[in-house]
Amino acid sequence: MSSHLPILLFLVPFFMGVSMPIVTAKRRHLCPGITLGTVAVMFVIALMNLRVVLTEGPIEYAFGGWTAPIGIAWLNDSIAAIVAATVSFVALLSIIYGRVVVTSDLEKSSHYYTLILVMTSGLVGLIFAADLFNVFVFLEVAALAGYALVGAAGGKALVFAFRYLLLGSLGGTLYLLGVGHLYVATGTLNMTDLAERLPALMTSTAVVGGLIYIFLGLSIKMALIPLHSWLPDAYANAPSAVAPFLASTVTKVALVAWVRIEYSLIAPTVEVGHVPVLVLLEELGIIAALIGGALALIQTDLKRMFAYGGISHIGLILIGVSLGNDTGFTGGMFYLVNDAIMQAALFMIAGAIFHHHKASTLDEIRGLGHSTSPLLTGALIVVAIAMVGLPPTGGFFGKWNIILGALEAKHHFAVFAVIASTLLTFGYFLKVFSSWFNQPQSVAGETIAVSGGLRLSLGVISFSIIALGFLSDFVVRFLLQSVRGGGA
Amino acid sequence: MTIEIPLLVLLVVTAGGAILVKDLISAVFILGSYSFVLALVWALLGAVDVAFVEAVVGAGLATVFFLLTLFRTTAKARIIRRPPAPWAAIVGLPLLGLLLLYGAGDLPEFGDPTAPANTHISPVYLENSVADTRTPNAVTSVLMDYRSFDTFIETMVIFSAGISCVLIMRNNSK
Amino acid sequence: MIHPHDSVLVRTLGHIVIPIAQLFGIYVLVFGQYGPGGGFVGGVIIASSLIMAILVFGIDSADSVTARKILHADGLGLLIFAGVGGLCLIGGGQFLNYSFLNIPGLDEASQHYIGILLTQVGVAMDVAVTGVSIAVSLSFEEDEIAEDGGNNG
Amino acid sequence: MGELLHTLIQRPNFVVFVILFLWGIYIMAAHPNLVKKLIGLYIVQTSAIFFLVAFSAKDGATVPVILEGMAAVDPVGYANPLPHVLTVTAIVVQVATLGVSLALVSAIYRKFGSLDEDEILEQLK
Repeated sequence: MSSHLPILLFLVPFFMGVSMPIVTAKRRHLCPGITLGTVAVMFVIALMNLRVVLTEGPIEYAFGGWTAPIGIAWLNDSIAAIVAATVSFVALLSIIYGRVVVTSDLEKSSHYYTLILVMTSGLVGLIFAADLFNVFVFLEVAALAGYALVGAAGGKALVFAFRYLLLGSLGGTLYLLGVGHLYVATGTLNMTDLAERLPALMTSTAVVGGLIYIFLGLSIKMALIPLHSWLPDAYANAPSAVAPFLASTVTKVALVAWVRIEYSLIAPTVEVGHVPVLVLLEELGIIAALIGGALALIQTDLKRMFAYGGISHIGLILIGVSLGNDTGFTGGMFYLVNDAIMQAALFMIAGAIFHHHKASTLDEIRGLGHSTSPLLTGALIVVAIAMVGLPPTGGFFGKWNIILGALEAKHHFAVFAVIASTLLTFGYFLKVFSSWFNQPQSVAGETIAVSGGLRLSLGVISFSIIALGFLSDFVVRFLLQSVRGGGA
Repeated sequence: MTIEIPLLVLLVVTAGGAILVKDLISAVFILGSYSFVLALVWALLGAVDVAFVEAVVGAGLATVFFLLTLFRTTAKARIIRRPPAPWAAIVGLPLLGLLLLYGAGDLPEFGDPTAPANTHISPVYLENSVADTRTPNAVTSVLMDYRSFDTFIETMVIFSAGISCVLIMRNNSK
Repeated sequence: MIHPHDSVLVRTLGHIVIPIAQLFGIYVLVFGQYGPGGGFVGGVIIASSLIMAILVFGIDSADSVTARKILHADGLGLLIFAGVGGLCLIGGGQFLNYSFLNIPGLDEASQHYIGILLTQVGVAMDVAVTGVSIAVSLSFEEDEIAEDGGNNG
Repeated sequence: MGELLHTLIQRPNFVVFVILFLWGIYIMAAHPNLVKKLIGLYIVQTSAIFFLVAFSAKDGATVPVILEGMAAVDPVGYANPLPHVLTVTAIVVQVATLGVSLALVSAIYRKFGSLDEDEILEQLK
């Protein structure tokens, strides 16, 4: 039974999501409850799965009973188990939070909840998939639901959802083209099988070209600079209720898909014209980390600033996983988990500020620190500490491991980039806090009543950001298990 | 090969027509014929199932969706301006073109029966399709059995597309 | 808003063509295992016949009652597909391993055959419903659709 | 360069693919009209699919419908079914995306009364 946990993790949100329009046709008010229950069950399954992988090691799941190169396989290893647990945790908190800020017309629509659940199951599939084409279809499921959820806000969001769709579909097509190249050159789609057949073919331009397309396609999906342009507008205008979930999961999971491909297919010795591929990827990560941080610094809108912060962190993670050593890799992956939770927290805070104070820019939040609920201020401080990367939060240990890995690989420029992006992060949070605690222009007076759902979600997420710091040792050792386990 | 060349030329011509024609409704009809020519090319290449799907889905359903959308717009909105070329496209496209040529540098010969794609896994499907599933059409047996999970997810894509359309249109009509 | 067509010729032809198209869709669906076709194509053909019914006769007319009813079946096809997969899970195999469908009196290959057929039907239903649903949401305002014809949204 | 041209002439399929792919992307990026952008996207997607089928075709092979029944099958005589499967999946994904994008276009038109991106962005300011 335990080997079926990943597919259960996928089927639970899928089944509830698909049957939602039928079940709640006459009882629309049940939708939020069902969604919440489903995601809670998912979280429990994800934890059970984590425990199974911890004790039994990586498990391969062959769909339809057809073993790997013939059929489709899922790989349930420590990376997948941890990211799946993170995604379901974030989804759970986002849905609790979403009930507070959801607009009334969305709340009445069962389709909205269906799409959230379909998207969640798509992301789960993307995490586990170990087959190139399977990754493609999951990318499209998650992306399609993403476009619609962004567009569901109406008005301006429609235009940005359309742009997101154009770029996202182009990314999907480039990915498909890459898969096509790899398939034509090797005759297989399974990652393990590819990993066996590729080393002999690494000089083939078709294979290298295919990998470049796959990377380009996934770069669009993970919003790697310079292909990030869809993200800030889309997430800043998405409905507040889903923005935390979208911002924290979509790009990270696309990155996980790339990490799987990179880790199983590109050995550190692979070179293109005497430059190791991993170093090239690392340089791209450095560029993204620095430019993303700089762009975040010049934003005046809170959500856009946080979105650029997320873009810069994607770069950081890419640096970590491309260093070519275990320390950097686990650091990067651990930072990915942290970043997913931090992004969710940031967008929750930004959404809550907008919900309670109708404030979204730095000017509008001026002095709010004096009048708003201390919960918001507290959560903002915790997330800021984690984003900057101070101990004891998880953000510190992630960055620390990336730096250690960079030192181990003697890539001093990467060390510099991590530190510089930390300073940039510090810079933009300084901007936020200087207006947050500024003297209020007019004394707004009464403290707002923060509802239970917001209290719960913000409290738990702030707590988990700190708790991850204490768990870092365990998580990193667990991640090492899949690294040392060989293969992917 | 000899019948293919005129079809390929026709393909480029119809694509160009769909792109260049100023009237959107004509462009959509030309796009439908593009799909149809594509289906013919695929049928020539031995991909009958793909040709059938493209003819029905591409030339049929896609055209219907386009037309239904356009019928709700006014004629004024369908007037098209000449586009200026953005610098990103001028820089990016040649790079992408070079990448395409680079990637195709040592792809196996077109139609080579000993290419990896034709020798590694696909014979297994062809040899076992009837014995495993009693299904002579290997495409169907791969689609619905050997790789049925992909098809399952794809059905999910369609489902979420339907849901998405309803959500987007409904939400905005208020 | 798309208005029902008032040409007699179009309406008469509609009455003839639409059932034929539906029949053809079902044929393609069922014979997908022997020749080109299958769930997707069959589903799309059925969907287009229903869309045709809506366009020719209008969504409120008695002739497009099937098209209206089918909108309520959103997700049913996908549930059939998942149900077949789930039965395999319950039977003790992996998801979608048709050998574990446990239909009495059939050997393994025939169970796969049945599995393929059932999932094809699921795919066709899903495609047909979605096709009609997208077409309807693209061509009608929410309040233009009669209460029972509206999508569940 | 001459060698490259020579190979290209031998591969008309590839030339057509490159033309369609780049032209489609150009229209997606450059054309201000939303529907034209979608036409560009459609052409890009079909060209990638076209690539997949064209390059895994097999000379002297027929439609992958096995006629021998249970007898031993010689796989050389039949086309490779796997790319066809991937392609069928990709086409359907493409039309699903098209449906959602047209819904977005239609909603944008209802909201802003225009299909021209520049005019819409003007209104957003």
